[in-house]
Amino acid sequence: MNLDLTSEQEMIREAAVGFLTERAGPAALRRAAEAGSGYDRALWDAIGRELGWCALAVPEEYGGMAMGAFDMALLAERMGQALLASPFFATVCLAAPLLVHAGTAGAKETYLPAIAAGELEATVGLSALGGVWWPDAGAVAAGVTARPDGAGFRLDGRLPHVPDGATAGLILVPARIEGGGIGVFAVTPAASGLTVRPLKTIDVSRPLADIRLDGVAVGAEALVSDPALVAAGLARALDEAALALAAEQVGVAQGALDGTLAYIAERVQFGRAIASFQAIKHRCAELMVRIEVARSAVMGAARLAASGEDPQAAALEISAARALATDAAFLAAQEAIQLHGGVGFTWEYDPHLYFKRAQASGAWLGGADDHLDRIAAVVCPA
Amino acid sequence: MNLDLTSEQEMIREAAVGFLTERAGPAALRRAAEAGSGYDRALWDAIGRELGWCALAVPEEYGGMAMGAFDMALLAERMGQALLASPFFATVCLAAPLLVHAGTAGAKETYLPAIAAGELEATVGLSALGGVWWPDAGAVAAGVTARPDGAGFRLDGRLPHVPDGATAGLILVPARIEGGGIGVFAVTPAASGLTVRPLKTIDVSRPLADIRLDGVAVGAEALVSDPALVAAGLARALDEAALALAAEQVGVAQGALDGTLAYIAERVQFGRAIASFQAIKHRCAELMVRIEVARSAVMGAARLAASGEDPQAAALEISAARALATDAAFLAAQEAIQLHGGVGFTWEYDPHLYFKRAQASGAWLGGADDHLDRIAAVVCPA
Amino acid sequence: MTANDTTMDAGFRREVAGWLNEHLTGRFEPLRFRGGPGDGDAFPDLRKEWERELAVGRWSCIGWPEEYGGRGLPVPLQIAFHEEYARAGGPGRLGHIGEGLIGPTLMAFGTERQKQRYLPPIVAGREFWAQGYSEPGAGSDLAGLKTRARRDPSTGQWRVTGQKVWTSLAHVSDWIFVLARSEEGSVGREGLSFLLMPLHQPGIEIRPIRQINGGEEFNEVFFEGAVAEAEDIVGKPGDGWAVAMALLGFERGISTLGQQMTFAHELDLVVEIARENGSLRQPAIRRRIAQSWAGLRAMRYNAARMLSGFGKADLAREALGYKYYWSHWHRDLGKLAADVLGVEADVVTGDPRRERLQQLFLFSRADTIYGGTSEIQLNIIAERGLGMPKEPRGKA
Amino acid sequence: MTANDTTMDAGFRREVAGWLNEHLTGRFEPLRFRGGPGDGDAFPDLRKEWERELAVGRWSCIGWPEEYGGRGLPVPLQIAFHEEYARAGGPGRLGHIGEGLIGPTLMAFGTERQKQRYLPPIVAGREFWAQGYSEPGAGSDLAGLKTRARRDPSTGQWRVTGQKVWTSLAHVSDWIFVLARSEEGSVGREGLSFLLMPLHQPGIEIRPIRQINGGEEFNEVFFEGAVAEAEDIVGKPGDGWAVAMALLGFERGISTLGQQMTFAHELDLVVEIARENGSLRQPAIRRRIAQSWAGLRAMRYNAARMLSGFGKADLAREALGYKYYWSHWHRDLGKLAADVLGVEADVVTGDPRRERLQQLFLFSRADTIYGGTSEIQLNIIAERGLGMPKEPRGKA
Repeated sequence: MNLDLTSEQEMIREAAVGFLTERAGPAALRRAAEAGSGYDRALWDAIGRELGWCALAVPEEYGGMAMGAFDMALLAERMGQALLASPFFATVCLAAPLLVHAGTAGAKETYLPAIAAGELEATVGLSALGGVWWPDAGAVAAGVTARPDGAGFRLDGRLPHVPDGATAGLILVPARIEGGGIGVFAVTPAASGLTVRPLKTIDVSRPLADIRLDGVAVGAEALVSDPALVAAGLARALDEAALALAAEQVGVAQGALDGTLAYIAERVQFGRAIASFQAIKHRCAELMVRIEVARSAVMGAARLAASGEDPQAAALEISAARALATDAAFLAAQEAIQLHGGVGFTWEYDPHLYFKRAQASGAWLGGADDHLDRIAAVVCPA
Repeated sequence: MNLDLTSEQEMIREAAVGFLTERAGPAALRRAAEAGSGYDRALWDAIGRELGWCALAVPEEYGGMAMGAFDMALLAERMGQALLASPFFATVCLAAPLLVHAGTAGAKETYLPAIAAGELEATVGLSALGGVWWPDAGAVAAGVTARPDGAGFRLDGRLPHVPDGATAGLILVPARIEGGGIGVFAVTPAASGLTVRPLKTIDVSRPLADIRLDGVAVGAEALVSDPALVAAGLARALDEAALALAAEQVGVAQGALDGTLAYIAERVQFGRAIASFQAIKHRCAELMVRIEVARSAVMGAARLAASGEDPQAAALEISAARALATDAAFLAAQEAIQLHGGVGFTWEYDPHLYFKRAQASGAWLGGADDHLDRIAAVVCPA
Repeated sequence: MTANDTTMDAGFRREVAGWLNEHLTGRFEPLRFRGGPGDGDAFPDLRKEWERELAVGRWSCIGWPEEYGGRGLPVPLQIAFHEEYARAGGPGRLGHIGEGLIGPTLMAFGTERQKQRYLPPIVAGREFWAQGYSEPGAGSDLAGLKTRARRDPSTGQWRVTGQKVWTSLAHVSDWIFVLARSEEGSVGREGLSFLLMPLHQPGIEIRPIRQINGGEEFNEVFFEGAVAEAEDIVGKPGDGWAVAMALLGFERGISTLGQQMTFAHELDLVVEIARENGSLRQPAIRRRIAQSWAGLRAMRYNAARMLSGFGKADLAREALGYKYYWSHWHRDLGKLAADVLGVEADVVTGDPRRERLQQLFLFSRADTIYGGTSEIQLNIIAERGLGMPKEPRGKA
Repeated sequence: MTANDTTMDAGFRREVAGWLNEHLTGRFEPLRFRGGPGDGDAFPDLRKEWERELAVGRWSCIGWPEEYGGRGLPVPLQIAFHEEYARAGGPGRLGHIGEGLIGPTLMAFGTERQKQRYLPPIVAGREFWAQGYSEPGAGSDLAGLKTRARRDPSTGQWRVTGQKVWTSLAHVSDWIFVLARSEEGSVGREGLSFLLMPLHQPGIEIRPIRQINGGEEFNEVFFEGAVAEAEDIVGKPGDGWAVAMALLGFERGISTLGQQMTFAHELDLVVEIARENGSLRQPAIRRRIAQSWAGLRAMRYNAARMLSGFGKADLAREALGYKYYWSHWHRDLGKLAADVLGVEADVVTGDPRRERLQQLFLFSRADTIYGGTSEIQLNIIAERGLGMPKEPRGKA
């Protein structure tokens, strides 16, 4: 497997590094959080409308660039490293793949061009944000029921933790359809019977909302999933989202380590830079190894996922990447606090921003334990 | 809980240290292994007949000193530290408690005085040496069937790994009795139908034998267990044996660490004693903490077990001690090899003796995972 | 399940529990389980009243000799008190630094005047103390202190200029003890003096430090010519290091032992939530709970060994590693709590049980840093416990 | 399950697999899966014959330039070869040190005469080499070498006296390359020379070192005035350090990458035994298998990244940590294998599958030591990969 970057991919990466270094990062996150909006509107517009990153995951026929999972992973890693607060993940890594892999032609035409153009913020309302989509993708739809009602449906249920749920213009809701099957429904925030409650989160880079559906009436066209594709499409979309999350976590880990290295290179204790203590050097070296290995796992899984050749094999490798990246991110952030010493647990210094993001992201879309269980079920069925 | 040692206990400990330092240790183990006997006969005679240590676990009415689990743990730790090769564990820590807790009065009278006097080597033939005795002690008897035959029984089955099975004069065999219940049977090596095959073990300090019973005919008196006591007695005896094993492992860990510290204090690399490298210091310090914590767990569990007050609580604490001591012993031995560098994986240096003992002991009487499962079943029943 | 009684001291324990049951109620009810690490800035005024309530019941300074207003209780009973206090949900003790640190220091090193002036208000719960050791440039390495004290030759007063940091609860305290460099040009451990200073005076400014959990129980304290009276030096000028180190030795973790009861409650709460939200079905979670339980039992017995060794001159091996062990155990418990909460670990719900676990997760990060970082602990364990070579100082 | 094909180079792979299938049979059959790390002293004579068999098939030195008798194959095909070789159970390569280390060194630094004399027998599988770097007092720290070489002014010969250790397979090899101190009084990296010496001569004594798994694939080699001919110095006198370090750089782990196939087989075997003996029901075992699988996949992709970066001047970050990662992964796999075997890990049963796991358990202990201990690896990663300060040398 070739993991070289093409010159185009190098370009994307360098552009991302340049842009995100300038516009995102811990200080920008603090400003956005203090402004209360959850994210920086101008930054999001720049990403979606100027840089065109929202088009990456969208097929060309819907105005996208169809760059695939590998490019997305490269970008997501940089976003994680910059602690980017933005509806990018929910819109581009979660909602878009769901439409691409499970959507009807009509739904794709309706929504994908707007997403690609950076004009529509979308999200997916999973029954459990921490839940798993294997062995049966129906699990993610367990919390909402769709009752046929005339030509349309009535939706009832609760989505306790929806990423960017309070700002999204489109909420894709997987639901159990009474009488059989699952479907994905397009719901707009203005829908009658929909209650959206923004949640206060500890990780300020990741807004969540608690959404209730009480007899939300939708038309037939709101059923945006193709019945033939929905189960496999949901699973594949969530795998790709998990991969992007893993890539972000590699970035979070790298950002935490880089910040730590910079701090301990300067900070002097006992007449020596902290970085000169061998025990500290070895711990940083071990982190670097973990991060590189997790990065390798993400790149390999992304290449396989992008090839589309063997989604089941790719799914397992995504789980491997996710388990490794989750641990790497948490450990790097944990060490960031520890090696900063006293200032490491102050609000003023940055380690806690990485730490909270690492823990929060680690719980989304299956925790590390879940992903290891998934691997075990295939590699060593009992 | 008072974990001070009485002056009598201090005396036992100091006598043990003195004797074992002089007579046991890695060099003695090598000599015994090369002699092919598995253990040093003279050393065993000194332990049993001169020092009287075999009497420790035996009640006074049968010629013993009835010192209990706490004193036994003190002694077992020193034995582990000295890598003692001896039938002590099988005889005194395994067979004697089984007779004490599950035996009939007659059986106790027959066997305990000889054990206490150091004149009888005994062992227990468990169906699986690595197996567990909870939630049902019958599991350890699953491999052997006792068929009533006239006034006596016929025994059939296999005991694949019996500690000191090739040298013991008495083999206690838990078996399922046809028609109901379990019983412990006394079998002598001369019994017709008994095949004892000594096994070649990697840990040379721990001889094992594979024993087959093909219609071994025994008299009624061979059923040495009291039906009213056998289930609870088996469990309690195995708990006490597991505790002694945990204590040994603390000793193994301490011995491995001490040897490592001595080596790295002298050995120079890059112009400095290896012990002066901070990364090495921190790893040794972490080992010391682990060992002390495991020792605390053993001492606490031993005090509770010795009190006889709450065998169920004691059993759980023994499992905690065993899980902690197993990990401490393995890690200390692993680090011993690593920190010795190249010579660490030679036959000539001692780390491998601790390493093999740590791994072998860790698999006896339930592995660390099993003991954690046992704790979880009580502390957080699903 | 995880908490455990000893049969010793049952009568005394009943007495403590009974008193707490009677008094930690009514207007003090909101204090239950509050004010612990990470929550130290909760209800400061009410907790000061609570300290006075304790004093009236003669439950303050129970280990102090009777001549200084204490009860002179032996160590096992002190521990029993701390355990029952934790079991009942007694709030974090605002009087801790006075009772556990400066009080014993004054008994050992103080002048008669100092003892008479400062000990009674501590026993009575009327004056509260803060600790002024760490500085921005001298955290783990106290010998690098830069705050300086200069004697006014006319008045004999000390004028202190500099900055201290990590002074817990300085904003609600009355006094601070300060380690400052009183000899111009001195370096390292030489030339330091140990001074007692009122916190509320013109030359002192206190600024809160916000922690990662949002709380503000630590402060920076800025000194700009602040005054310590001539008679408020402890020990001789230049002997500050010896006094300061002795002070750190007085607190031999007796109140820390009581915290095991709190740990047990936290572990119980983790199990409770895991059962409610289904994560208890995950074998990896069950295993970590079992490991946590095993570690807590071992910690308890480790403490029992330490107590058996009390009075011995040297810190025993089991005592040397105790802080390292409990702090890492507790940090791991915090991570376990967060993993059990899952996505909910990130959401502020208003449910007090979940908030307690969130605080546990976040604030236990400090356990491995304050009171000597883990790195310093490991150095000390290796050097004192294992006799390994000392870490060389740099020349910078 | 765990092994994995790539679609690249399918034709070449088939060719390799076909040849091996045809030749690793008959009298070579006993060699399958033998002679690997920890088993290096198995069947030395037959394995020498096997090396000649490989040479006849032109499968030796496939990465060497054609002018030196190789095939000049690119790196991906070299890896494909090593993978297929491992998959087929090809025995440990006795020719490895010649092919991978001294051969490339001579191509870069050797005289024309040295190339003509030494390279062809390596390609042909007729001469085998041992490595003489480490000494009892200089393991991780090669700069502390003491073995000395003195030039005989009359003959130009070098006389070597001293001791080397950890020379793998010296007892079945023909030649040894030796790093020795040729300048009297020199210290550290100065004054060393790189010499080629026949092992079978009066001044050399070879003593086997018994390993913890019972095998004897390493040796001590004692030199007592042993001779290296004047023309058998590589580079100039005193330049030995540069030659030796370059040599270590030549072996950039291509054959190591092939070992992943072996690792995959070992993991499969662990799963197989765990299923047979029931330990697969233990969730902690299943979890460790899953972690091992994930780590192996990551290792494979890490290797792919390293290859993508081949030709870059500096070792990339992913390459710096590779040895540390695989060696610890493998050591953990060995421990997992032993835990899966349970009590049986301690018993020599004669079952080849169980023996393979026992050897894995024991010999993987060496992985984190030889070829640069983990401690040295971490120093290098920190210093070169992260730019952290260098570890100071002592003065002793």
